[in-house]
Amino acid sequence: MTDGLTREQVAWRIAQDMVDGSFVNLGIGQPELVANFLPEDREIIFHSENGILGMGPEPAPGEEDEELINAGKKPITLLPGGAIFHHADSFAMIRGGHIDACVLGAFQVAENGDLANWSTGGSGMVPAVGGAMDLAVGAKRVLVMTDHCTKTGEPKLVEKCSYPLTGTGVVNTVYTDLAVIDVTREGFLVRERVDSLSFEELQNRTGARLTLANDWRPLTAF
Amino acid sequence: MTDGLTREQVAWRIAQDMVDGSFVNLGIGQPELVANFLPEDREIIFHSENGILGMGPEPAPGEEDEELINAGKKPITLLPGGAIFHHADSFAMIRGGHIDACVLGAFQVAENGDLANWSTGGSGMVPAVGGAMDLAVGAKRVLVMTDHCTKTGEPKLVEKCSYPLTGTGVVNTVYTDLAVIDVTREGFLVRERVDSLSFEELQNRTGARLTLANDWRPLTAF
Amino acid sequence: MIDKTVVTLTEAVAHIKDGDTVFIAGFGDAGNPTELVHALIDQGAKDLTLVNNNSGNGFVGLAALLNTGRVRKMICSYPRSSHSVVFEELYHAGKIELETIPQGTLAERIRAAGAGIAGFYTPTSAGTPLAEGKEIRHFDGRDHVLERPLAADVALIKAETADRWGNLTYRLAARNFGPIMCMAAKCTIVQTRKLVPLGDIPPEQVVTPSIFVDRVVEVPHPMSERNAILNGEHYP
Amino acid sequence: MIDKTVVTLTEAVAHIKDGDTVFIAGFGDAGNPTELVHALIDQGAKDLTLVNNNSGNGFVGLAALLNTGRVRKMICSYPRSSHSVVFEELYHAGKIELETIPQGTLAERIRAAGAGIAGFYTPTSAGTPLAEGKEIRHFDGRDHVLERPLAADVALIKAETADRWGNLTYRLAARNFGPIMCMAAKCTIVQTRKLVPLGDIPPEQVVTPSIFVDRVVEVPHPMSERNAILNGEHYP
Repeated sequence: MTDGLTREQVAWRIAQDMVDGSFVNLGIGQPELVANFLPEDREIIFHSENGILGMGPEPAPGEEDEELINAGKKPITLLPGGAIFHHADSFAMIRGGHIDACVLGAFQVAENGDLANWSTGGSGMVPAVGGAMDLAVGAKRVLVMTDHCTKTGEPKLVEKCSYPLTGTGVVNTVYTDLAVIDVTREGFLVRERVDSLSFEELQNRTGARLTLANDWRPLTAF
Repeated sequence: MTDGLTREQVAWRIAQDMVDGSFVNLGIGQPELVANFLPEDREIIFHSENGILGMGPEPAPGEEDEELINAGKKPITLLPGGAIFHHADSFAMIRGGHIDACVLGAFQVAENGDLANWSTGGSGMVPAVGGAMDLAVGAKRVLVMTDHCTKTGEPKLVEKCSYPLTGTGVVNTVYTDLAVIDVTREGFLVRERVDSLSFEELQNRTGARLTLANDWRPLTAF
Repeated sequence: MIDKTVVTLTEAVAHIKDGDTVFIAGFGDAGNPTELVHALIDQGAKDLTLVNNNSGNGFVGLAALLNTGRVRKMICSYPRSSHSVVFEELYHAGKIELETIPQGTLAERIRAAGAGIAGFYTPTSAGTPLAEGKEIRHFDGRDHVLERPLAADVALIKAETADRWGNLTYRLAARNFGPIMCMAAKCTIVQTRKLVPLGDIPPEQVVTPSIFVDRVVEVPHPMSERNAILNGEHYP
Repeated sequence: MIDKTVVTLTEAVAHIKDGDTVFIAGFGDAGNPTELVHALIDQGAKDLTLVNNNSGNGFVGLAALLNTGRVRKMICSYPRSSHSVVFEELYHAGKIELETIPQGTLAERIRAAGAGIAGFYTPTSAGTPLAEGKEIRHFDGRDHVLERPLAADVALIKAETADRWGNLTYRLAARNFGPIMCMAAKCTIVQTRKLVPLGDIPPEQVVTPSIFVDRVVEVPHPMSERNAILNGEHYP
């Protein structure tokens, strides 16, 4: 996407909104990149669904431990202060509203905050949901990291999701390669957008009505 | 009660029915005596509601630890193999059917297994239930240790409890100073009775119909 | 940097408001956050609802707080003991409300609040006066009672060790209601015997993970409620 | 004397019956009771229902058990991964049933079965296809789904240390579903790296208390499923 940010830049942008001292769950895949771009002055405690608080960076090659992995089943490290607990306690943290923010991917986000990110509903697909539905209802802030459009140019921000839902009315903010958009009672509110597109061009790539915030800013990254 | 067993003898009698290797909860008060009379060849793991498995005997004088107490708030010891857990886990064990047997006191036991042991319903009483209702519904076997009659001679084994219930249809066996009585679908079945009373005399001291088991035995103790 | 430690007990309880529901951990002589409770007495918040397994003993800790007259309601499983004189007097004088809950249901309602469970069905208390007014439903051949979560504004907790993130361990039977109360309060305040450097508690031995804790204050030599009661001490 | 240890894996799984529901602990490469699963393959029980977060990888462990054709139904949250070829083939061939459950609901349903809770209301999955056919109820301003407990006949568990009573500890992220699966199975069978004398596990560090465990077998050097998959190994 020459018009917008790279995935790393979107991850950087999300990382800037992580609040010091907060407990954060990063979804499997692209959202994991966010951990690489945290401002150095912030201490964030990362949660992993499989019973971990205080995830640290990837281990050095050769230092991996098969019994120290994250929800994406990748080797991790534990920071001093890290803790291990079982799956029911881990999801008590999620569903109980203790996670300050989670970052999830999306197939679609609707203007009412509905999220579809686990299934395209195709009959040939094996239905697999993991912890997405728990995070969607449980995290205090649900942040979505996604390309603004699909590879074939279809908008992912829509009036109503056509894919099976993950949660209803759950999304707070969407970070795309083109914009940072809050979900409000009045629908999608553009907080930031890239300079390379006009607001009309952004609207054309979006499947629901956008409102530009009065105090909108250009979306930039490192 | 010159006609029957002492409390220690009833405790001894109950102890003989404790199955080797079982997990047992002894109610606060008289039932605690049962632990003193376990046959030496049996290893029983005692549970306490406040998050303890593997309770050992009373500590020696001067060895008490204020932070190692049982549900009756008395100092205890822990056996090798003991474990500590929180209150929700402790009652998960009880309600989840993991406790093989509990021994409870009773104000009344009805012939259908109803138990009343937490309140006499007096308007001046502060209603206090503790863990009795959880044990009544959760333990695999609910054993009752009680005098056969009240101090004023009223029967405690009755057709229907007049006191507020602790649980419905929960009691398996009643151990009194006069008899060992199973609660069956046909009501109270006398398994053992003291020699000093005739069956008719036992019936006269009981508020519901008794049946004498074909294989009944004399109730004796150490 | 995350640092949940505060230096004084006064600071630890400063924000507790009139009308708050307050969890007080502890069972018998084990795990009572007595110094935090006394700080709350000094602080002066009133119209409180307290949750504890019992209703206080003698004239220290929870009983001393009751004795200030600032507690509107007590929620517990067993509000009666050989030393619960303050509660009994208030109760018989009609000066305090009481909600008696079976102990396992009390624990499970607290956990449910912490775990985002809006209700659960338990067989405990079905067919008894404590189920009156509650929804009854038949599952698996027996009656069950619908119980709702029990949350609090504040939890007062006593831990053995704590670090600046708020990870906790408890000593022996002092664990009791601590871990679940930490989960279910908007603000969890902990007094700990030892404040330890981050990383000193091995990750597999953390009992309450940091996410459930808001403030930590070190109280290296907590008082013995038992001794205070035996000595007839009154707070303040 | 209580001694839950058995000497051989064969003995450990001997009683598993056709038609049983079997919990298999483990998440990713952590906490898989691979040797117990292989013993179950050798044992031959069929028409099984398996419960795991995923649906197996490669051709060892859970995937190898699926590959025998003896599994009627898989219950999991995420039956898809880069190496879940066996399950996907069976599923697309219509040879296995699948129940997909959100991961937190899966964990909570298992815990509920262990804790004697007959049902609970969770906001998870409300308004989604996974709530279809389930009771929906409004609490606290949002929809909740009624979920029922999920029990098993047998749990296969991997622990780090165990004693003859059945107390367990787990290593790091190998804990995952282990403690709750132990709670909710009629018979919990544990393979442990180390069998230790009674009393070696400090009481405050026991993760699964003895009451939830039925059999323990020592497997000092469990295989690495990851290496086996990378090497293309098949069991048997």
